[in-house]
Amino acid sequence: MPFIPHSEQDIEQMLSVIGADSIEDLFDEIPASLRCGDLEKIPQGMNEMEVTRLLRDRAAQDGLPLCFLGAGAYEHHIPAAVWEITTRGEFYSAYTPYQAEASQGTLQLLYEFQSMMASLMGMDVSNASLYDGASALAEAVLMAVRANKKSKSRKILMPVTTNPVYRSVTEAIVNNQDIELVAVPYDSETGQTDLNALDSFSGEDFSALVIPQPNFFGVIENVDALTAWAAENKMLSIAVVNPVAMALLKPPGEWGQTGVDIVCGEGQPLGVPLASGGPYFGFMCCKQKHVRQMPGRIIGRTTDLDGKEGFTLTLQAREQHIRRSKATSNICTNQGLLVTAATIYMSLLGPEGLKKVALNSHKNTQLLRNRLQAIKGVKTVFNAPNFHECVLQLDMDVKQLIDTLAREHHILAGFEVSAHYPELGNALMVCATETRTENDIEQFATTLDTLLNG
Amino acid sequence: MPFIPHSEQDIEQMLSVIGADSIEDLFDEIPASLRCGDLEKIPQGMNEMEVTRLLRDRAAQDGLPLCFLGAGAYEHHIPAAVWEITTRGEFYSAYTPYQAEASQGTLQLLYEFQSMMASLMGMDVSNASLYDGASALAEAVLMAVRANKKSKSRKILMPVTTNPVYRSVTEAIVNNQDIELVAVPYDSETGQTDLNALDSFSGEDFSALVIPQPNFFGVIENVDALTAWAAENKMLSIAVVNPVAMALLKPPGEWGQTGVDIVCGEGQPLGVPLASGGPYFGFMCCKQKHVRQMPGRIIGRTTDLDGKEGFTLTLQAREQHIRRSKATSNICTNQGLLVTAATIYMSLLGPEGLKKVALNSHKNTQLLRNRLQAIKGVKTVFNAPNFHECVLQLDMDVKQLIDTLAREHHILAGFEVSAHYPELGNALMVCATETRTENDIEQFATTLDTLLNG
Amino acid sequence: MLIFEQSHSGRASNAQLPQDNEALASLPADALRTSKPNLPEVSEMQVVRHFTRLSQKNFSIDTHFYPLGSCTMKYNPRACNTLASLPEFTGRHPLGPSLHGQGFLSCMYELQGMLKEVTGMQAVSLSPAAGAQGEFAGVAMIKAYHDERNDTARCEILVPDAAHGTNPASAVMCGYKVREIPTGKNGDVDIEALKEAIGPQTAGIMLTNPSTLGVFDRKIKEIAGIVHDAGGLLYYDGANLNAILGKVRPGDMGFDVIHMNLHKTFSTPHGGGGPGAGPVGVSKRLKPYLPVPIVGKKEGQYVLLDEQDCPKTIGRLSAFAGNAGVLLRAYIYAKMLGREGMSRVADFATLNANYLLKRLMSAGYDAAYPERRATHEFILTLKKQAKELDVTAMDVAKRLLDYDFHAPTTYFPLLIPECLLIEPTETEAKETLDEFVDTMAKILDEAKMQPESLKNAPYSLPVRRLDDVKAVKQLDVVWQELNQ
Amino acid sequence: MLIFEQSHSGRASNAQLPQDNEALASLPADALRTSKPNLPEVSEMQVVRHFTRLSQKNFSIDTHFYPLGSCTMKYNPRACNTLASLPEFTGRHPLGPSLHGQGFLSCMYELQGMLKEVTGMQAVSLSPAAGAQGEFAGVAMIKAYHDERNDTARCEILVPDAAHGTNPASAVMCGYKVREIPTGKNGDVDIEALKEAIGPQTAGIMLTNPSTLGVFDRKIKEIAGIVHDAGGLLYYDGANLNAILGKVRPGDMGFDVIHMNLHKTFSTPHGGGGPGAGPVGVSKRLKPYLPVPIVGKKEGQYVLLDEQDCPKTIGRLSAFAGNAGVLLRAYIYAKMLGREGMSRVADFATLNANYLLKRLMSAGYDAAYPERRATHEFILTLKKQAKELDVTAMDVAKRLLDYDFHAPTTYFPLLIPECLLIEPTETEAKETLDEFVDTMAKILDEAKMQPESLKNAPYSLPVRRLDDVKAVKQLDVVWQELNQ
Repeated sequence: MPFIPHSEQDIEQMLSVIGADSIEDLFDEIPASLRCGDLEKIPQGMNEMEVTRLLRDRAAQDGLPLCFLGAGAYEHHIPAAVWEITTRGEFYSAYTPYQAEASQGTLQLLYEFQSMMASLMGMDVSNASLYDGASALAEAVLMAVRANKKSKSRKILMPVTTNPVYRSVTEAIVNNQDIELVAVPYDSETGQTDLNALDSFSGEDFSALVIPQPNFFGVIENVDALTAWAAENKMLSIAVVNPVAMALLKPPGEWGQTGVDIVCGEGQPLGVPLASGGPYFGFMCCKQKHVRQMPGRIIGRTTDLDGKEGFTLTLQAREQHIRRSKATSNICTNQGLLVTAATIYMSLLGPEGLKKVALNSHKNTQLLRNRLQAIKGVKTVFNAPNFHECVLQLDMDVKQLIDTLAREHHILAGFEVSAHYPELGNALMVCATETRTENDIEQFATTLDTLLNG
Repeated sequence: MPFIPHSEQDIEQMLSVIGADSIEDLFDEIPASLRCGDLEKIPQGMNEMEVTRLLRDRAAQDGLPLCFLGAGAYEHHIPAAVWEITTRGEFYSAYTPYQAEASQGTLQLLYEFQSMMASLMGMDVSNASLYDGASALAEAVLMAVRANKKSKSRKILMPVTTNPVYRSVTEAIVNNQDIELVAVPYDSETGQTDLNALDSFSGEDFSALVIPQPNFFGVIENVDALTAWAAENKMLSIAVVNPVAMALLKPPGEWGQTGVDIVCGEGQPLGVPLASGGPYFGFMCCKQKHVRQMPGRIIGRTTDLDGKEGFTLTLQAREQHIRRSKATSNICTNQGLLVTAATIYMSLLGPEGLKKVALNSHKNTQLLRNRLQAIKGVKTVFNAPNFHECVLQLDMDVKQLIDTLAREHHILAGFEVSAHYPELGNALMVCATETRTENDIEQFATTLDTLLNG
Repeated sequence: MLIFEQSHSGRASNAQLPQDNEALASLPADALRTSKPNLPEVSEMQVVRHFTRLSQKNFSIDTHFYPLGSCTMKYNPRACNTLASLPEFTGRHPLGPSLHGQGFLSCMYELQGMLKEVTGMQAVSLSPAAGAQGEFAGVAMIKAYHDERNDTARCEILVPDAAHGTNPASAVMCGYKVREIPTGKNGDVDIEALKEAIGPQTAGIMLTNPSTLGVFDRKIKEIAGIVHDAGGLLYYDGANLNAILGKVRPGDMGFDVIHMNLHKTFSTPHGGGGPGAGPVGVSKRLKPYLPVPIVGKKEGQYVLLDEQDCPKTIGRLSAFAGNAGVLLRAYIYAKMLGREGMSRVADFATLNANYLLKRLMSAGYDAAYPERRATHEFILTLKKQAKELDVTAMDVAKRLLDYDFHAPTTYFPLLIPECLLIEPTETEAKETLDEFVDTMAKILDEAKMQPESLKNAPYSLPVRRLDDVKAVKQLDVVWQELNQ
Repeated sequence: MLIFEQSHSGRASNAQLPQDNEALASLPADALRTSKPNLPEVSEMQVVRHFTRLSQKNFSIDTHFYPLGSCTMKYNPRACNTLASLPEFTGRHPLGPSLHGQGFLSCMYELQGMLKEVTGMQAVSLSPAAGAQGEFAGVAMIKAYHDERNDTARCEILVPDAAHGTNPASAVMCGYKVREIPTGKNGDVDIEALKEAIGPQTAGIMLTNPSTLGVFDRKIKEIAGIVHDAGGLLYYDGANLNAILGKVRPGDMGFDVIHMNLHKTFSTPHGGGGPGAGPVGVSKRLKPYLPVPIVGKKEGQYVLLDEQDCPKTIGRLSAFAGNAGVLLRAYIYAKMLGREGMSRVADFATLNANYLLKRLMSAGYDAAYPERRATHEFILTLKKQAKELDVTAMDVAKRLLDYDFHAPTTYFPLLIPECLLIEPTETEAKETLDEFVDTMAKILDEAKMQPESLKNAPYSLPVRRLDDVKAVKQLDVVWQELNQ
């Protein structure tokens, strides 16, 4: 009986205290007609040794190809200390800190996380995380609709340069509340949001403008202009940013004249492994004035009976377990364990380290871009500065190229941009973080060259 | 500066307190002529990301072949909990528990280890570990010479069935103290220590008889007869045993009329990974009357100022840091971290689990033996019961066979017995623990069959 | 001490720094950051020491009995973590081709199958990131179903008053109005009230069974009939699935859609508040609407099915495929339990709860529903003690911490005054339950003889009782000194 | 509570049990065990909870400043553990063919090279499992050297009185008599006494430099000359190598053989008392005697050299190749330090020690050698306080524990009365040293104003001061109830 500590003697004694003849008796309030039989489609149990062998075999099937793929999930070096500490039982197997006095470890850590994220984003406040970057954007949209008291609109301006999957997720989450996402096109030369096109919306009533930085193409947006435009047009501004990039690029709190209202994004680059897409965590920061509209857990510092500093869940009146149908969101859990990892990661990297991660990623992507566009049949699509991703056009079917490189060379070549942007033709988006070496880049380039030009 | 926390400002302030102009000044008592220059043969440092890539590449070079090799180190399933807990910083990065009050975790654990080992061996007392099985045997020999007050001899009877490497190590460690190891031959039919040959030593003065169980060939020795013979001849008896086997086989404390005097062995099978041979740990148990002659750390239970139970290093008067040149041994460290793993392992397995590990290993080895000896060109060498290893004779050069199976099939076929026992011809010793499946055995057999018979 | 208070300008964890780099000709100056973010400047050892010591300030399953009702705090097998952390699993890019993912995807495919079987549903999507997201997905599917049939007058979701707060919140997220159904005095749903509330405006009902009151609603088939007859659908909140695993299946009770909390029933770690995983299972009629991606099989290969494969899907709920690493842990756990292990979970969770309830009643505590069987959890009410001794459920909870027990859930469900919701789970040994009873008895004595020891508890933790009101009024959620 | 006290007949960690098995026809009944060993019968969660909670009762580097002199308790980088635990490394059989070991062996080969370079020796064997085994190997090589030259009258090893206890014990293990050399009043070896003691009976001398007195012996070249002139060899105890790494090399000082404590200088974990690793390095004349195995290169492949390759070897000291996993961790650490990192270790270990010494002297403590530079450690003597205030070094040590600092080494070296040997290491930040000084000053105040607070310390740990005498007199080293 895996994980059951009861001996036969225990069972007898316990049943006797209960006054039942058998464990089966304890289910006597369930109508007999409902009881299920054996779950035949579930296989027999395995012991840990057997399941270890099974999982190792499965893992070996997947291998570890050389990765030039980003598009929302990035391979960064994660210091060994991060997960050795994060998986300590006291973090790993604790629950939401409802009993604050017995959860000061988690609570202080979350307070430190909020402080780090707010500072990294240049914002006043931060929550303690949401599910992931995409759903965080959906929550930011809902929040903006609630928070923008000046607007009666339930419309949001959403640049097409925003990660297309984030746009889908936002759509799926907000569409039942009659919120409309209005697309803003991009400049086909630069890959940036088209300011002229944006101007055509001036004077209309929108709740908010979404501003990605870098945008999905890896391109640096004119964030100051976009933020200022939103403010002028009485919209809130919602930044969606890569947190590593913010150690290098101007943070949303400093965009335009007054900074954006809400920042959200995907926390994965901060010490969370790729892991087939999750668990990651979404983050969200905002201006102080919006804090009561912000969804998700928030930790506050306070004092105890003796006046000693301590930490506790705060502003719970926003949350579903108190406010039920009037809550700011139905969100109940956060992604505590990932936030634990991210807090340790940011502490280990520090301001200099995180900036260097961003710089090295940028540099490697420049190297990669330069090396690849020198190959016959490869050219760069956009003429604008990029962070650590770059869209290329190829003289070859991209899907087939990705498949061949993966199958025959164990290289993940990049993301098939054409799937979401058919107007770009055979477009491949490549990424190189600080983990890629010059050798890696050369290996990729040589292989690609051979494939294209024989 | 990896792992150095000092800022420039710190350094200045600290030098100012010291009254030195530079760090270099702090080395001014070292004669200048002795100072070394740059260590040019040491490469430049790497950051953690770089060294991670390097080590992953190195690990990938080694692979994970299918293992039928034992000969003193055994692949067992190690529950995940064992090393997740063992490597917790509080165990991993603590030192010898000199300050008992600040080390109750390690001390209580070691006390529990001693209790488990003593019970598993059927002995009165246990120490808290030695380096490994081989050096533990050397220490047992030294201990026996000290402890046997009835004998003036410095001679030890050492069966040839004892692990040949253990015999070499013991020789290397005791030979400077004029202790002589006298070989006892084995019965070529059974692979057991030859009782008739042993009888020829009757009446001579020896300090002790060593008794391996199972012996190096994996064969079950007549331990009762050997122990009784030693007692009759006024020698101490030293058992060298596989600890997993002791969950299934009669423990040394029950051998003969009164049990053996000293037990030692290799602790690796108890939750320690193969890891290229170390760190492992040696264990040692003995009768109560010999406890003050036992080398190595010993933990005792006592009480504190308030009468509360606690644990502390005890019998330290035997040890080198007190007794210096008159110590029972020069040993100073123990293998605490491995003992931590073993204690958790034994707690997880319990009496039933450990017995089942032994049983399954035995069963799998029987399956393997039966399957292999059915192959043309393979036969069993010894006609005696074996535990989880078995010596086979092959119609082929064993060294070449091992090499081919490793190189072309990623199978570790076993141990080349002929290297130490040339009289056995092309002898291969195979091993199957509980981790080998019927499929594994079939794969090995089929491959071997093809190799031998085309 | 905060990590920031150990920060020192110019210090760094140097082994973690990437190499220095040349200037950035390619980035425009006005896009660059000029301010230094106030991340701590500390050494690697300081980081390790700080967070190791912080961790020791937590209660957790690995250190304490944690009978937090409705949260299923059971043992999280270490193997699940170790194996899900194999480098090939943690290193796999979510957008990598399925040929580099057959190992991972095969686990997910099998997990879908096991969850279908154990819930009695027809199809499962693993993608919701947590229970609340599963609820959202479930209600959104109900809406999509009605919408497709142009049954658009259905604007209301019924929710019992004992429900988790997420239920009404999720319904609202989907654009529904919420109508509460009262609980009858025996703990089951008030059938008459249900009949009154239901009508052509009813899109569906969200139910937890066993309910949060710790009892199994015996009239579930009747409820299902009433709702279905009215054209509504039934949503099953899987928070309490641990109680009935392998005993009775939501699909067989008549539910149309269910979410499961894998971090409860399938023992994935709670992680200090997450990550969870909230897969949804559906009956045949809701299958087309399942959120994507779903793991399918095409030409012998495991693949992620997307919007093209599932054109009626309610869409995506997160950027990739949900909390994959959590799902992998749940898969490993399920493989270790196997067929028989599933129903043993319910057996022993129920045995422990009923034993604990009986012993606590003998010790002088009042059950909220003394006539009912406990399921995997049960409710004590301290109404009497509050009145007679002026001690509250919160006081008892805080005092338990002093005795090295995590407190049960307090003040939930809201309809039971001064309540403690207690869920021991199947992985606790009888001795632990006995020690808990002894401690609860001792606390009741203290309540009578020296109530101050409860009112000012805890005494022995890193902090005394915290001022939650101050935390709200003097909001301090970011280290202020950062900006000084 | 002991794990045995949680044991319950019939309970098991069931996921860990191999399958049941048929009877054992092949084993004779009289070879089988009939008694059940008293291993605990507990659930997996009980095991995890018990040992997790036990761990929290330890002080460690990851949680506390641990200035234990002569033990070099510095930060153990987590990457060393993570990387040495890669499945291919932990899964490699020690007798596996070198073709399945080129990755591991290449690391060992490079480690040998780095250790040679940093010590100035000609060859290195990694096989000794710990410092004491390295000492044994070193002295055994000295003996083998003299023996081969038939210089058999050399029966004595000289050892300064300040030496580690392992030095004389190791010499005796090799069959030598030990003669002690006194220390001069400035902390250096008494040269005149050395000259008197030395002679044709001298096999060699065992020295630590810097010595255990925390000072560098300035006359080391003169000592080397005296010993070599008398036909003896010099053994270097590498316990204090951290002080001089990259600054001065034992080979250049004239030593013939050295052991290194990788668990000190190369930051492998102390593990609660081990494992260590004690590689030995030798000058050219001792090279033939190095213990096997040694990693060599043959035909472009890394191989383990054995007795056949090294016929004059003193032999093997453990069954396989020493504490391989420790060596791997040391290799990773050395790779991260690199060339410059090595001498920075000595720089900052020395800076921290001298700073701490100066500040403690200002706080009212007496240095044993106030006129000397501290090396990486230094000695305080509480002789004055013992006399005037009746508080001992042990009292101060125990009181430090109450303030969350591990105590320094006490009562070693034996020749300094009431001493504390303090080694802060290079990985501690200035603030930590400052806090330690503040605490030491506070304790000195307490010693004057309220000496009981020292004498009965510690107060705040899991246990109060333990009765060591009782532990010896009423020897209880195995749980007695086991046999009841």
